[in-house]
Amino acid sequence: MSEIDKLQTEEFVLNMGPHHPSTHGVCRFVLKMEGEVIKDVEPVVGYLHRALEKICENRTYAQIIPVTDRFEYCTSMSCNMAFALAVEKLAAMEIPERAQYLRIIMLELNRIASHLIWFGTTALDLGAITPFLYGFREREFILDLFEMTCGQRLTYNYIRVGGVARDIPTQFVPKCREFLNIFDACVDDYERLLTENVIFVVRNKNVGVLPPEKAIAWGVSGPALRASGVKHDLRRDDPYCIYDRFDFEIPTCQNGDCYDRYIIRIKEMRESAKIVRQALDKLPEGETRAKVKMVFKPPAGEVYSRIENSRGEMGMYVISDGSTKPVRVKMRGGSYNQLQVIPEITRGHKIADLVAIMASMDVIMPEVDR
Amino acid sequence: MAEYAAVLVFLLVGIGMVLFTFFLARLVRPANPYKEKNQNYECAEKPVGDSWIQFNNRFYIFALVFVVFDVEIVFLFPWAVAFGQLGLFALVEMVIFICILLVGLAYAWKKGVLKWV
Amino acid sequence: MGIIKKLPVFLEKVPGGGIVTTSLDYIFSQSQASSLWYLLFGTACCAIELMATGASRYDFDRLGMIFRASPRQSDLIIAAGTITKKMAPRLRLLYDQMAEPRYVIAMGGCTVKGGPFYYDSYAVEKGIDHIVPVDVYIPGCPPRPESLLEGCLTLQKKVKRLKMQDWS
Amino acid sequence: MDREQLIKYIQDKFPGKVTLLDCGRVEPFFKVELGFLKEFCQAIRDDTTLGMDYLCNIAGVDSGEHYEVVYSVASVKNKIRFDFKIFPERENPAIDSVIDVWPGANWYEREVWELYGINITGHPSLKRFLLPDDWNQGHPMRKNWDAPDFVRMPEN
Amino acid sequence: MELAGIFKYFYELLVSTGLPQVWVDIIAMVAAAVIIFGFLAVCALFLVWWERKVSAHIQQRFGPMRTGWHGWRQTIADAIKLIQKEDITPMTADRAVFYWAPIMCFVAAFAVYVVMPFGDGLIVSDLNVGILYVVAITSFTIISLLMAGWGSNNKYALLGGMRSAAQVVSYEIPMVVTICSVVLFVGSLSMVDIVQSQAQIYQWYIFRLPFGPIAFIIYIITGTAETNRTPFDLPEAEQELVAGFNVEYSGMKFAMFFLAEFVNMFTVSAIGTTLFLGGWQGPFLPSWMWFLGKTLVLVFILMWFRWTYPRLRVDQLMEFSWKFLLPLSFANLILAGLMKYSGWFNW
Repeated sequence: MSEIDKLQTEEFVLNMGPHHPSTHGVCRFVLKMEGEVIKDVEPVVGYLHRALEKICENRTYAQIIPVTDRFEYCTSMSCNMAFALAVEKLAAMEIPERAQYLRIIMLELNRIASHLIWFGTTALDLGAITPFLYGFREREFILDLFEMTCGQRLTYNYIRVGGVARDIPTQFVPKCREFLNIFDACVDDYERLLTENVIFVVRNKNVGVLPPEKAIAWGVSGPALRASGVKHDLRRDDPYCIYDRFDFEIPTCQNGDCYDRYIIRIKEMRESAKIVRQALDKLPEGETRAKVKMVFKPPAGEVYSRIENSRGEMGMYVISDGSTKPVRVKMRGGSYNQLQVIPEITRGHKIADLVAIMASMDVIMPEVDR
Repeated sequence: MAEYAAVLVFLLVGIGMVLFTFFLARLVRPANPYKEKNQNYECAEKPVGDSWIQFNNRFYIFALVFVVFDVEIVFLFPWAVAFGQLGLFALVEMVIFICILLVGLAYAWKKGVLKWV
Repeated sequence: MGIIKKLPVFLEKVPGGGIVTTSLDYIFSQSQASSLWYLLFGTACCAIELMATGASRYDFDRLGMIFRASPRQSDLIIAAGTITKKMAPRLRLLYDQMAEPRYVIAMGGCTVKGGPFYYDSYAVEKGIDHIVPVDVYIPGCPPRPESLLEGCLTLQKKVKRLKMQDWS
Repeated sequence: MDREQLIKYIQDKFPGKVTLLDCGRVEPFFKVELGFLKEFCQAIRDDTTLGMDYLCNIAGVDSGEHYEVVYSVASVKNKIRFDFKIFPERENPAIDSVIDVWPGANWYEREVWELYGINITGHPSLKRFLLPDDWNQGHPMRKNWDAPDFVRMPEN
Repeated sequence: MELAGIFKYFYELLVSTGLPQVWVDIIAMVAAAVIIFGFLAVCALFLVWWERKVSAHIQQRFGPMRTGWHGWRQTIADAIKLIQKEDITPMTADRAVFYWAPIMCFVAAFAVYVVMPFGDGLIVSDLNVGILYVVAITSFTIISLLMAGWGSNNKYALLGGMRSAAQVVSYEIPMVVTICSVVLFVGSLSMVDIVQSQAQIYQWYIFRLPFGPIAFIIYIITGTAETNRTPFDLPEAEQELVAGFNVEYSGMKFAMFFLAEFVNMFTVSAIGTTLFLGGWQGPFLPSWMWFLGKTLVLVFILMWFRWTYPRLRVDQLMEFSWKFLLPLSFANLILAGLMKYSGWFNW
């Protein structure tokens, strides 16, 4: 053993990305390799830096909502939500009941849609192509629902300051129930494909273990944090909207490896479906938007508001000086910290593990680069 | 020996056919090389360093173990062909032989040679 | 190369040579058009729609389009998503490293003209036609899968019109 | 711990070094003295009552007159959250790095350094982060920044 | 409708022209080689199309639809397009190695068919070392992949080539040992003898309990690994190594790798048919149809694997071979010896 290891192997530098099938966008890893083993990783980001924050400084509050859509396009609804919530906190606004419930429905449906993208790409990154198409098949149902509500498949601009843009069409509720009825069986289907698949398990167990202390110190949030055993979910711990009225579980696991992160997300999909069901049952009639002036000027002040998005804590830090435009909007996405921690947990693993870790962290680049 | 001529013929015809398709493609395809195009692809970055390096030695050890086993298998084939005529003696002898082989494998296993890096 | 370009010139002089030229043109351009392998290249929001187009409901494969991860083997870059100034040289390099004949589809507003990031953004390239030659522009933010399919069909039409003389 | 208690606790714990700002709408906003940053962060993380073990966000701000760096911190176990600000000088702005306290601060600080030009003393790798490698046009998030190909949204 | 008669007729026609025997034989062999080359080209094109359709239907899609009925012309269009693609040689590459790798890959895949018993009497040359020759010649594929990986001077290609070599080398041994256990029963290496020893359905080696099914499963696993297909497709793992060893290849050279992959898949299935499923043997239908049918069933199983399983990691792959398959295959060989000696199922 030791004699073999003493023999010299040359290190070499390998670029993984920006154009690489499994970096989830345009991230670049500079890998120091020894054979197949990764000695060091340096993520290089910024390939999708679009200066969203600079753009926000020159837009009115209503114009910023579509910009936030592009901040994290897998869950555009929660970006809208995070920003609207921040501004509502600034202006101390009252939101109509119906709008609150519609927001919850949209957020949770969007969470499912985002997790389905994660499910597909994770399977794809591990070499199984078919689950990818299964995930996208169900995602189309959700996109249909969004489309009939706001006319867009990906960038919704639906949740506005003071409520939602418009009421849902009449077919929405029955269609949504139809989807929820089949959805649990679909998740069972996914689980049959991967959860107990021997190859999938050996590829993921004990790979990229993230201990809880480290996860908190590095600012990891969302499913990745819960997989490490920290029961931290802003929907419970710092309730926003009306999440405190719903009954749902917050799944946690113990090991903090890739497999746990997979399990957490699968369970979360079921929980989200549960929340949507409850919200549909309780959905009241009424206004969908509070009265907001055409020229909207929130009072001067600063607020950092955060919500639990499918990738973790999404924060919006807004400074208003009392004019129509904010002074500063800072967006914080969960992926930012999760990508940051990847070098810590990847050293000593192989390239294939890096791909698995990247997939299980569900990093999405616009959240990092903005 | 005449049967083996077929192997030669097949090799020649195979190479010939492939070269012929290459030639056909040469007639049809465009050719416009320039510096960037001929640069090595490394995920749209300029490659850092050369790839012809001293590669992981583990690989050569695998190759060695393979050679050991492959040579043993050369002995296995005549034994298998003549097994019908040889009977019990051959069977016992080969079991011993294989056991020795497996002891070798176990040794390599214990030494950690079978761990791919 | 070269021989095939001269072939029509030579064949014109032969009686009935036109038939050969046109049928060769037909075969070559048809097969090129119906087998546009696209490079797996997506940067932002449009990449998700590109993935959705490849998935079951819209199914790129119907048009004979499959993805390849290596630019050497692909015929088409679908530039899906914003191209920033940092990414622009990489896109150019990818385009350079593709084997000819190669095509580019600019998918989405960002690649057409900077899209929603035209104003106030210091980092976004205002249109990828500054960087690579574009064959088909698909507007939208992001374009729906249907419009992407339409864009691909438009590209197919364009490729089908190619004659031997036009080849680079 | 509610808002009032939190304000009182922090003001009592760091008298003179930390002042309350009135800009906070929901959670309290504090101002921390320039040289006191690292010590303050260490203290609020290790304090058992506070236990601010989680760094949510670091944002650089250019308000036109002065620079600010805003830290949003939270405690996972005590479920409290507040923000504090630090005001670097206008000329040659520089602040201390808090990587030792929260390792997750690394990239946030790099970003502040790159986009606002606020120097982070004690940061191990201040390299180009979001901008292209050959960027030489200064710090684009500053309010007075401009470049030839930078098109401002026209006022309707 | 047996095809052997037709070939025999043409052969006799050739003999009756009065050419010297040597020339007759050479012409016949060249003709056979060209026919098989054509068959393999068509076969590979068909398999590519079939794979795309199979994958599409597994994934609730349609697959190619626009070119002809259910896209039957699709792969032909692909081939013609690949002919028109530019051929790029990276400037730092080792030109000769880079050039010869795809040729070698395809020729190695092609040369196996010298001993392939397509049907009763449909074999080019029944070498008395038959199966050993197959084992020997398929090993050349590794060298070609290694050449491709090394010659490209690309790190991804190099990793792919190294992986493929290590993988094929590891899976070669269980495969050969398993083949050896069948040979032990037959008592001959000739392909025709192997087929003829399983004339009745209960004589197929897959049904010779308990050794047969184990041997068959080991063979299928190792065969999947030898052809670099999922779950063992590490050398060209798209998500890790972009395209692995053929990352730098374009145009016709890439097409050769692509075709060789499918030819190899067919080869593995055909050998599996010969060894375990009674080769061309079967009632009613002509022998070549039985052969093709059984082979295509095996090909389908390989495709099914590919569209169902995730990919293994490289060290897990090696461990699986050395620590599990290898001892198992040796145990199975001893078991086969015992069975043969004691006369169980040895009819």
